[in-house]
Amino acid sequence: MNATPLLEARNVTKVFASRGTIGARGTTTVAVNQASLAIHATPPSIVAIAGESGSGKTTLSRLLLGLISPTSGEVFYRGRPMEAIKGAERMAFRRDVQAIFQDPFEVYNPFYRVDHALEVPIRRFEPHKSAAERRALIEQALDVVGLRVDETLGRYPHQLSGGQRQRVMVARALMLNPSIIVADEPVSMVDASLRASILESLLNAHDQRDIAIIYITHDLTTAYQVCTSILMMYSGAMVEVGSVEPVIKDPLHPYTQLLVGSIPLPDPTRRWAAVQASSSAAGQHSTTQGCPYAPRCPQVMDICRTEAPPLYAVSANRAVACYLYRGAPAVATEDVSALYIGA
Amino acid sequence: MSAPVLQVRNLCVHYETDAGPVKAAENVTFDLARSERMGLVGESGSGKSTTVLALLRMVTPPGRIRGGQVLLDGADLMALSPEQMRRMRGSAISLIPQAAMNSLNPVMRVRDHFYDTILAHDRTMSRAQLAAHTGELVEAVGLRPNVLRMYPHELSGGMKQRVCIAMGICLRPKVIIADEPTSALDVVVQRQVMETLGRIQRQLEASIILVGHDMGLMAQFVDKIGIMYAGRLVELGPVTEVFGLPLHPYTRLLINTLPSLDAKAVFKGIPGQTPSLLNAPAGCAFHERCPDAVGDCWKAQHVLTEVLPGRWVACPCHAGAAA
Amino acid sequence: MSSRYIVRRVLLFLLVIWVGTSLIFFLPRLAPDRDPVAQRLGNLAATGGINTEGLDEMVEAYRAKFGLDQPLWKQYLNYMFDMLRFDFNYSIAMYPATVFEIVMRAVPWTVGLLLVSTLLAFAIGSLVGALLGWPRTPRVMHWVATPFLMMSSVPYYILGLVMMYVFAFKFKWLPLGGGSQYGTVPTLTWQYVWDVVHHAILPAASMVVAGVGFWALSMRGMMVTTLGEDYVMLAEARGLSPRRIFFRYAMRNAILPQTTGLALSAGTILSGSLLVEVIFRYPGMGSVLYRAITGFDYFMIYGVVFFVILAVGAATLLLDLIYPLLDPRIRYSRK
Amino acid sequence: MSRSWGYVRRNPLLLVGVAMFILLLLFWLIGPQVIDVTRARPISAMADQRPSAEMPLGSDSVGRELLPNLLVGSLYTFEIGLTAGLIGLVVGTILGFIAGYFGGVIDSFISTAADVALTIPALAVLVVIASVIKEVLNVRNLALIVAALSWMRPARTIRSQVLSMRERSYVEIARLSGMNDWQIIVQELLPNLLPYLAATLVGAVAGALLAAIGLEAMGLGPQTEPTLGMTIFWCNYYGALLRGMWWWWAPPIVAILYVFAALFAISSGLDELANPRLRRAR
Repeated sequence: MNATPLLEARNVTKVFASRGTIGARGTTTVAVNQASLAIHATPPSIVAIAGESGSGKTTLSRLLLGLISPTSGEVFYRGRPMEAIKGAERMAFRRDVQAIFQDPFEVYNPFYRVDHALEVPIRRFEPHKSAAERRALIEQALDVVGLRVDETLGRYPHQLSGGQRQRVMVARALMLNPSIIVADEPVSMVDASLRASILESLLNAHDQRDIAIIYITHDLTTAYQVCTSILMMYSGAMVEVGSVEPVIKDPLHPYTQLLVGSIPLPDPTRRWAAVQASSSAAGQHSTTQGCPYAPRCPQVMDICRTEAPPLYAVSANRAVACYLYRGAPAVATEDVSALYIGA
Repeated sequence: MSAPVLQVRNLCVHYETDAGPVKAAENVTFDLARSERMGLVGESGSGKSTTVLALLRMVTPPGRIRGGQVLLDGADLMALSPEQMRRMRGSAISLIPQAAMNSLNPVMRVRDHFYDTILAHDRTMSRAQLAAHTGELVEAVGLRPNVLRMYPHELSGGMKQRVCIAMGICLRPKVIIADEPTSALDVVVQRQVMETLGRIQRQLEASIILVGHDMGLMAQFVDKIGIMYAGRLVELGPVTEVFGLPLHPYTRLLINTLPSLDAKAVFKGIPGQTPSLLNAPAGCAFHERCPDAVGDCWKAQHVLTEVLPGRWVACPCHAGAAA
Repeated sequence: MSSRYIVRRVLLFLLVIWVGTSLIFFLPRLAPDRDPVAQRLGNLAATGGINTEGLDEMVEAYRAKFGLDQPLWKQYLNYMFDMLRFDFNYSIAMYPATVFEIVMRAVPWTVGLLLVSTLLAFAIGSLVGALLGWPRTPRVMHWVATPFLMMSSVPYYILGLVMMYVFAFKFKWLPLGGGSQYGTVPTLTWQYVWDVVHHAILPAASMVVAGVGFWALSMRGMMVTTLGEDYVMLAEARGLSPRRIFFRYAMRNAILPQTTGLALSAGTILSGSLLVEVIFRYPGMGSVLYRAITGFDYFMIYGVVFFVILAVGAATLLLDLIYPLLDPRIRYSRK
Repeated sequence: MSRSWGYVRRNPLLLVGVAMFILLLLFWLIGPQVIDVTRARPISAMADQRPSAEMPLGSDSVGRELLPNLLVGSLYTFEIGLTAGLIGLVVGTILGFIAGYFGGVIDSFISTAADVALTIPALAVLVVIASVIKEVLNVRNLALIVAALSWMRPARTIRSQVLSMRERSYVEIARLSGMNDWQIIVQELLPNLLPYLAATLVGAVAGALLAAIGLEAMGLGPQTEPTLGMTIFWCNYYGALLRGMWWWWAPPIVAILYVFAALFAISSGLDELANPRLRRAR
């Protein structure tokens, strides 16, 4: 894994400041705190970023997409810092890094028919294409995701079902032949019976067209299903990273343990163990110092409250940010991605 | 099993639109026993939320309850006067809402919500009794008493949902309807809220109808499960049996789509689209997507039939089992 | 209450006063190389004007402060300083009365008329609007309310003119204008109070009738939005009575944006009431302003305008400070 | 297209408003062919005449014939309202877009400026300006002065709309599709604002009319042009009401009521288009 990563975030932090008008001081929120992640093109990585709401996973994805810029740290696209990418190169980046978002309704401009979402990128990225060529591309893309042209084109977004809308978005992303697709909760608002087909087309894109995937989710079951490695986030920070198999089957960080234990398994014979989850006062406020999970952690120690733990390399395929494992060697966060993510 | 506390018979709800009636719920029939936890699952547009609103007689125009009976301890809710029905809501049959984020009046303290609910049914309680009762309620759902003095915006999502649970039980209802009570919550909080709800339900010996689309949650929580598709109940039975041996093809396919931690990268969806309720196809609504469809599936609508003891299904493939 | 909120609002108020007074100082002076005021005053002095007595002194005082020989910034400082002390010089038309004296005599009339009619219009309009947005309201209410809604966009004084014609001129039920019977001395007797009320009915009614429609219309919109909220649905599911839901859940929340609307409309309402005063020759600030304009009583215009800006600024500030009492989300905003 | 027509048909208020407006246009178009507009000047007719076959609306105390007076005056008045409203809308929309889309310091500045300008009563500022330049006040000047204070409400409305639309994922999708800021504003955001822009225009025109007629009623309008507001001022000045000259004061009032009723119908109709929830209330 010596090649330059396709997309890399190195120690990125994003602080949101809400600005007040006259006389009001703004408030600040640390959405992402010192996160690192590398995505490779060959072989294409397939990585999950997992966490609950407010964990910073979506902000991290926006940083990787270049939609927002980090407060500190850097994002690299094919080894080049993001802010240095301008002009034609910027257009190439835009095309190469595509996304699928959570809400399959909000991604459509209600003023236009769904065709608009498919036409615009071709017009922008391949202005020389004729109307007929555009149409052919669009039809071909819809066919790949199993949609019938006559049931899709010419309709307004509200006339399609949620599943259809999301599949059109998958078609849109695939049509552009990107190297990577960032899928932000692509199935959380889609009916269960249609989820599988969307995840399947993503996985097919990865297997057959060598497209790297970043799968952002709060659902550990699908993360396990789809990805090879995983980055668990809590309150903006990485808590556990590594291959998906050990992280989910045998979680080490107390937070990951709680999360895995809370999955509602669709099996009435394996119900939640009766351990009462600790501290019902699951506040969003994280202290500025120490481990962000310390206020909720059942195994909290004194050091946890004063100093944030580094990532400890507990085994060859994962690292955990928790003092329970301080016997293991610590790794610098910028190296973590190279070691554990995207392999 | 004890006598059913709630009997729903042929409940029909239609929405009148310019293009004709939308049959959002059609001939919904089931029994709910005392202390029983029943799940009602379906995808968006399957009619589960409409059914819930109909049980409370809160369907608003252009929707209308077109027929059927809802017997609560033998008394038909559909025959009550509006004022009598109002008195039943909250006291005999209560609702724990979806999207608790916005279920509390933002300008009222939490305490006043409780007082409002109780006083709407029982004017005789003194201030002191109210305060004592309310204090017990919030403690029962695992909240500190100081939340009573707070305003809704000061509570987190999980706390609001607990408040809604406490409010749903404050008059010891016989039937609690929980409509996707955890849909906006994170998995950890979801688990805590569901465990609280389960504990309370056991203490009160109330019956509960959990409405939702999450089969995982159903498997974790309910005793009996009803599957809705296109406005109709297609299968009803004990949850372990339904998950173990689903009888209706839709149930079977739905359970197959669920990802688990046992097998990786195997995706099985259900091909096709959910039918529009406006121009529902003739015959069984599922026949276009059904792998087992036989000749007359596109002609006749199948009736929910008890094919095995406690197992109900609306599919001809199992009609023989009844005989 | 969040002190930051209060500080912010007070700062905004000061900003409004400062920007407002600066605007009315600078805008007329944008006219190229001439001082129309000095010219006009000069003309008045030359032709003998309305009231020559003291005019020369005033022209002199004006020249000294605002003359073309003075640099603009110095004129500005002089002006702002005078405004801060409520010193608006003498009335040209009514020398030796000062502008301040005349304005102060007019203020109670305006405030009384305005306050009563605005509060009435707001209260009735909000209630009617809430009922219009409530599905259980009988159909007949919609029919009754429609003409009022139609009148919501009509300027107050236009309605005032029509009312004056019908009720004062044609049927002679009410006085044609003025604040009280001509020549009566203000005393605290029933007779005098009745006289004042009698004269205020028509101007007030013209403001209330138009205002009711305006507030009803916006309240109806708010009400429909509020009724779609989850907490209203849950209130019904909890078995609350319709009356309780209407007042405590729906209307109570719909009134919040309505209050913001009142603050935003303060300027429009005051402007409208000034014109109503003109039509009815009501002895308030509107009539003073009107006389000042027609007689080009320059200092008077500035004095009244300053008070108008001050009054609207203060009313807005007051409503902004009341708002948190109605909305706990502002009152208890967490840091 | 057929979809929009369907909306309009179910929206009788909008239809009524537009019809009223078309009638007004016809009056302005056909009127000058039939009516001698030069008789709107003073001393062109015998003063204080009741309506007659010859002079359908009679004449006023300075010898203007009142039917041509109404024709010319209503047209001027509407010209003032429309010019000021349009300028206010354009300026306000641009400011609203800049503030809402780009945010940051520029947003704070524009929002605060709009809040302050909105709190300062427009009439007060207008009175000061107009009283100083009273002699040179003509229809165009008045329109410009009123326009200077008509941008705030549009700016506020558009800003809040843009603010909420900017959060929609389709803006991000547009960016990922290679659009730049200006393309997003023009091609993605602007079309969705069309109903709002129309409603805002109607509101801005109504507001400008209100301010202009108010100023004129105080005597601060074009002194030589018979706009509706100036006619009311002259009525008041010459005591037309007390002298029973209903033919003098009634026509401008009816005209003003008519214009405001038309604007009201159009704006409520547009409101219903932009905010479908209101439809349920009827």
